[in-house]
Amino acid sequence: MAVWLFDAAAVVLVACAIAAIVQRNPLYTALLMGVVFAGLAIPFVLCQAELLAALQVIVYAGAIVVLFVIVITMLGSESREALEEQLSIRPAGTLCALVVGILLAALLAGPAVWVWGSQRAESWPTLLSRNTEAFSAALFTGRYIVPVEMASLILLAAMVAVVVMIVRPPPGSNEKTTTKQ
Amino acid sequence: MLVQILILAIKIVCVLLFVMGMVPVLIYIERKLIADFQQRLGPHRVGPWGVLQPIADGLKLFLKEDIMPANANKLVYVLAPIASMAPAIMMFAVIPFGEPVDVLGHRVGLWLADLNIGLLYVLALSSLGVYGIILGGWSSNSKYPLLGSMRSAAQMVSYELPLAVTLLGPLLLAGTLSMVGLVEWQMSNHWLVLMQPVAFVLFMLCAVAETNRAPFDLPEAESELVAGFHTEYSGFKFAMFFMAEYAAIVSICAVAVTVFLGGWSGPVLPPIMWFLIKLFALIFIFMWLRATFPRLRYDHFMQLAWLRLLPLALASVFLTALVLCLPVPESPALVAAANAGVIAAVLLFELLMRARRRLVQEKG
Amino acid sequence: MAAIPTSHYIMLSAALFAVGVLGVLIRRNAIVIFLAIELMLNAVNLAFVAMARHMGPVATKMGGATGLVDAMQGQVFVIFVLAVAGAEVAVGLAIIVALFRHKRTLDVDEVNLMKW
Amino acid sequence: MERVAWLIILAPLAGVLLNGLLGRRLGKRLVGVIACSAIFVAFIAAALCFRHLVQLDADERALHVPGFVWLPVGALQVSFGILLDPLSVVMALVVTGVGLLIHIYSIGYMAHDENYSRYFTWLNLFTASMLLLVLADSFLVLFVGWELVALCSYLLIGFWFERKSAAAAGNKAFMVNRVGDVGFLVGLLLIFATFGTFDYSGVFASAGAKLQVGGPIVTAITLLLFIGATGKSAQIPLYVWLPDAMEGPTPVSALIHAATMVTAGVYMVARCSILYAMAPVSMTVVAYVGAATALFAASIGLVQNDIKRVLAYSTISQIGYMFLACGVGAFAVGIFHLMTHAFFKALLFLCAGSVIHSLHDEMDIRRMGGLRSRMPVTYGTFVIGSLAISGIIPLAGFCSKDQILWHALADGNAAYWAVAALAAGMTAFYMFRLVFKTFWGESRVDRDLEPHVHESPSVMTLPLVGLAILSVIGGWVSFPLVARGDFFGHFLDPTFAPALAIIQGEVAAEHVGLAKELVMSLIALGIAASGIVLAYLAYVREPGVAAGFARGLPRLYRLVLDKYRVDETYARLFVQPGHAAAQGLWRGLDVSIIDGAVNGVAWIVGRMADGLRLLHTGYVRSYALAMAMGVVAILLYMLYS
Repeated sequence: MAVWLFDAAAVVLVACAIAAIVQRNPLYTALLMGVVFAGLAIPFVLCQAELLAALQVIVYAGAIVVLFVIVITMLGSESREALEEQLSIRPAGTLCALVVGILLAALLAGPAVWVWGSQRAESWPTLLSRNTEAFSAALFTGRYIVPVEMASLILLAAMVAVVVMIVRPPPGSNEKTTTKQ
Repeated sequence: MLVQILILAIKIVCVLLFVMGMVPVLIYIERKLIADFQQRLGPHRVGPWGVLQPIADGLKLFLKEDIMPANANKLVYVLAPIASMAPAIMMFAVIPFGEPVDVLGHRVGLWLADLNIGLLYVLALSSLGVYGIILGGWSSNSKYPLLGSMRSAAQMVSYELPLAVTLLGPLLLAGTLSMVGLVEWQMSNHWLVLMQPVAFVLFMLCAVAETNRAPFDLPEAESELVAGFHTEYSGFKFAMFFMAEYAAIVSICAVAVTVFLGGWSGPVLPPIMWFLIKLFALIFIFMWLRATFPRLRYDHFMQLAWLRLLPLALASVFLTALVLCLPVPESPALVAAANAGVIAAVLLFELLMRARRRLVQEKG
Repeated sequence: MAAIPTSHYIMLSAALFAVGVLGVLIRRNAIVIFLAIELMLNAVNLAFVAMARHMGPVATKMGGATGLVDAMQGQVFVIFVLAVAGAEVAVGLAIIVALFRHKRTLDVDEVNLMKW
Repeated sequence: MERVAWLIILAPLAGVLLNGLLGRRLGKRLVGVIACSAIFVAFIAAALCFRHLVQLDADERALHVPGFVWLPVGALQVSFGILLDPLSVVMALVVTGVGLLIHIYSIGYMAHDENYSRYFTWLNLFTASMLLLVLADSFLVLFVGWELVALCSYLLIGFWFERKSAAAAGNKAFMVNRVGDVGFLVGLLLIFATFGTFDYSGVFASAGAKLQVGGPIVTAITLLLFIGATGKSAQIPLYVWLPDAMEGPTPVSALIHAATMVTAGVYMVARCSILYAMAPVSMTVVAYVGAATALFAASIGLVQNDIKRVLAYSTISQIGYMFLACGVGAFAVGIFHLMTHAFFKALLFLCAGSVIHSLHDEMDIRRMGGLRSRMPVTYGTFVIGSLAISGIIPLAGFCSKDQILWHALADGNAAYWAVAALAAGMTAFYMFRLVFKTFWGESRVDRDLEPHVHESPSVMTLPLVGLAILSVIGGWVSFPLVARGDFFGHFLDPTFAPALAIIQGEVAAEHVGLAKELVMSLIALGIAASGIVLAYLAYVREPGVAAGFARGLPRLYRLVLDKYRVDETYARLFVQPGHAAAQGLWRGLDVSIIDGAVNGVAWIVGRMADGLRLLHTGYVRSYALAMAMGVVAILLYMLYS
């Protein structure tokens, strides 16, 4: 039952992704991507990573894509035609890109078929059944403390960078800066 | 198995009915309340004491012509109200209305699902709420809606943070993300509002902002941009926005009840009654605020989020964690004291700032 | 619930990643390219989680806190990806906005200041 | 006890941090207070350690205060700890005690300098590094202190770097020390190669086992270390930097000469007493160098006219005495003389400083005189110091110097005794030459300076008095000729017992009676006294004599006045060839080959870049495509290989 659910979700996700990258209107792209990102929560839940599933939705669908949408609408309000890209596909380049992409997919997925093809990973032992606790235990006990701090620093730096980059000489555009954080 | 599914289906229907039913009730209550606040009569023509007024309004909206702006982005324009409706309703999936009851031999919890990440689920949905508004504003391809949607996007993303942060304190104390778990913890210990007063107040503030309610209703500030993001909307779609807003209010208040006010816990009365009482109490506060406060200016509003609420929330969480780290067994008094400390500190800071500003002015 | 074969995850992840690559390669709109990159990141996240599930129980067999940490490694990495992605998006979008204000376009082919 | 011991080093360092970081803001008064109190705390700590040690029995009078592992490099574990034994504690006491007085004095002396905080920062650092050197528990840590001391001396000698001569002097001191340090470093490495550790405990414990007495290795080690000592303690042949060091502020000279720097070499030799005891050859060398330096420097001191230079040469010769003592195996006596010398040499320098201060930086004794009445305190204390250094009973100088002479004789080599005694006579002579020319007779001070001559403020005179008292009674802790009067020696015994055991093992020191010792010390006294009398005759009774002497033997006089032209010789022998070689290397090797190579590489890269640049189409997506292809290639490789 779960497998069916998963495969259905997978098909939908890939379909949405493909649809997203062939859209002309970037807003549609963003929305479809949002669907994909949010949808990825399903596989996460199916392999007992509820926390990540939630975070996936919160961060990607709830924050990142929102940022994209905001930017798109903002720029769109300034000049809509600049936003829309006429898909003048350069045949050679596109062909090349397609070949590479397909090759990549084949190469990446190939091993999955014959290495993990049949074997079923057993589900977590009881220790990990309570995902959140296990996760936080792993994240905050010892080994990952420094990386966590690093990540936080990176975020801080990004914040500062954005504010510096976006604030215009007349500091009227307050919301953009605040939003971006 | 079959029974389970049946029960589940029944539950879903009940919850949907509850949410849908809440909306007209709330509309009626609000109009009456505002009227009382303003010493008017409020609706009193349709039905006894105007009880049927909301029904009439609803019918009116459904029967009105559904206008579609000429060069609107059709798909998104239709999508937006749904997008804003869905999260508000989905949020009820994890709200526990009462403690489990026995139905024909099956023990049934009065909630749809008890995710062990219930709280995060709530946050996730509330972070999705912004889509409807942005899309609505953008798709109707008109000046004021766009501005309104930009504003509300900024506003919701900004208030998302303190909202999430204020939930951390209770989380630290209860040690669970599951809504039911939270309620049970509070039943065995104390209501979290006692131990996290600051968090509670902040949460309510952010909730008001998240639901675009007065005094934080800048996205639809009539005086500045007609009706904000749903200016162009009319008829049924408008009704959906409208319902979405009220559904959001109910859901956020339900979350507040569950997290801070001990959910269904309470003496004498049946649990579900307690839940409803608390829920309405909070909703009443919402309306009270609306009736009392004038709308904030936009920049003040953003400053409030980033320079006041967020630091406050962080401080409260920090102190809570500190108290938990202490070797003493955490007592509500201690935690509450810590939070009180936050308030005191902030007030002191504010006073100092005031004094400084006055000094500066005197200097010239 | 019946556990899903890891191969499914890997294949899904691979497919999404490839789509992301395609998006980067064939689109000219900076925002779309950026979104495609995000897609790739997500594909990688998926692979991480899947492999964590695949390896995790084995790791915990060793038991102890270290076993737990090993089991969670995959998921922990996802967190870092999320964090970095957040930062990246903020900065990247800021750059895009600045670019747009400067050149009135989002076409990456017109942003060729690096051309010899 | 441990924490207190650490305080000895950390307190001055704290002073360094405070004054160094925010000295400019603190204001002069506070800076001075901080610096002095830092040293004071260190002094108290040292005193506490001293009391603690005295209470212990002789055989356990060596506390090792473990610190932390400083350099864990594979097998090598250099620990950073403190060794508290009689030797180090005595040194610490001397350094902090004398250093404290000098600090206080500096408050007055540097009052008008604008780089006040910088001065005190380095003064503290100087003291701290010397304490580190003294208290170290391993050769490596000692070496750290050793180098820090050299650095501080450089900084302080060149304190007035706007004066070219001062900067030059600082450089000279630094480089000459480097020369010595080369030897020292090689010695250290040899020690490590031999013992596989730097810790004193490890080295000295296994010295007997790993080395045989008089063997080549131990001789080499000790000689190499001694080269370092000659550099640091200004012995032949590396003494040349010390006279020039007079360019620094006078209190700094006092610190260098009395407490912190030049004594380091003596301390190091004493610390390695076991090794030296095992290397008779080195002992002889040490003794010879010491004696020679004592005589040589004293003879130069006879004719110098710069008050500070005279004192400088006297220091050199006194250090010579200390080495002589160590050379003849009387390490305790050497350290004893180090202590007493610290007292009266600091006193003399500070007196000189006070004179110079009141004469507005006039250092030439030919333009002084008649200051006796003008600055009574300075005069009195200076006389006491001179008496002490001349070894007049019962002052401190007598106690130590007499013992040195006696041991020199007891070692069986009359030549040592003769040389030392002669040098003692010279010392007495030139010291009183200073006294008479500076304080007696009619004033030769410039007319315009005349009215400004005044006694120094009490903040400067009080340290003088304190040091004067010390120079009088400081020696009584180990009075010669008195049975069981040698408290000092007994206190130090545990440190030097092993070494002495070895020496007694080889040379059976023939025991001579008290009578002979008494006679000898009387003779020494006589020589000193006669030196004083000579000075009196030559400079007070018959002022013409000295001048006539100079005129009588012009060449000799010139030679001595020019310090035997050693500096010039060194210049011709080492400096100029080195300079020439450097020039050659720069012109030939550096410019053409090395720079050529670097520039060439840069040029090649540039050309290549010109070519490769064309790959940059400026289309982001083409870059992306290239990346993707790379990924594909890598995957192919990983899968099908």
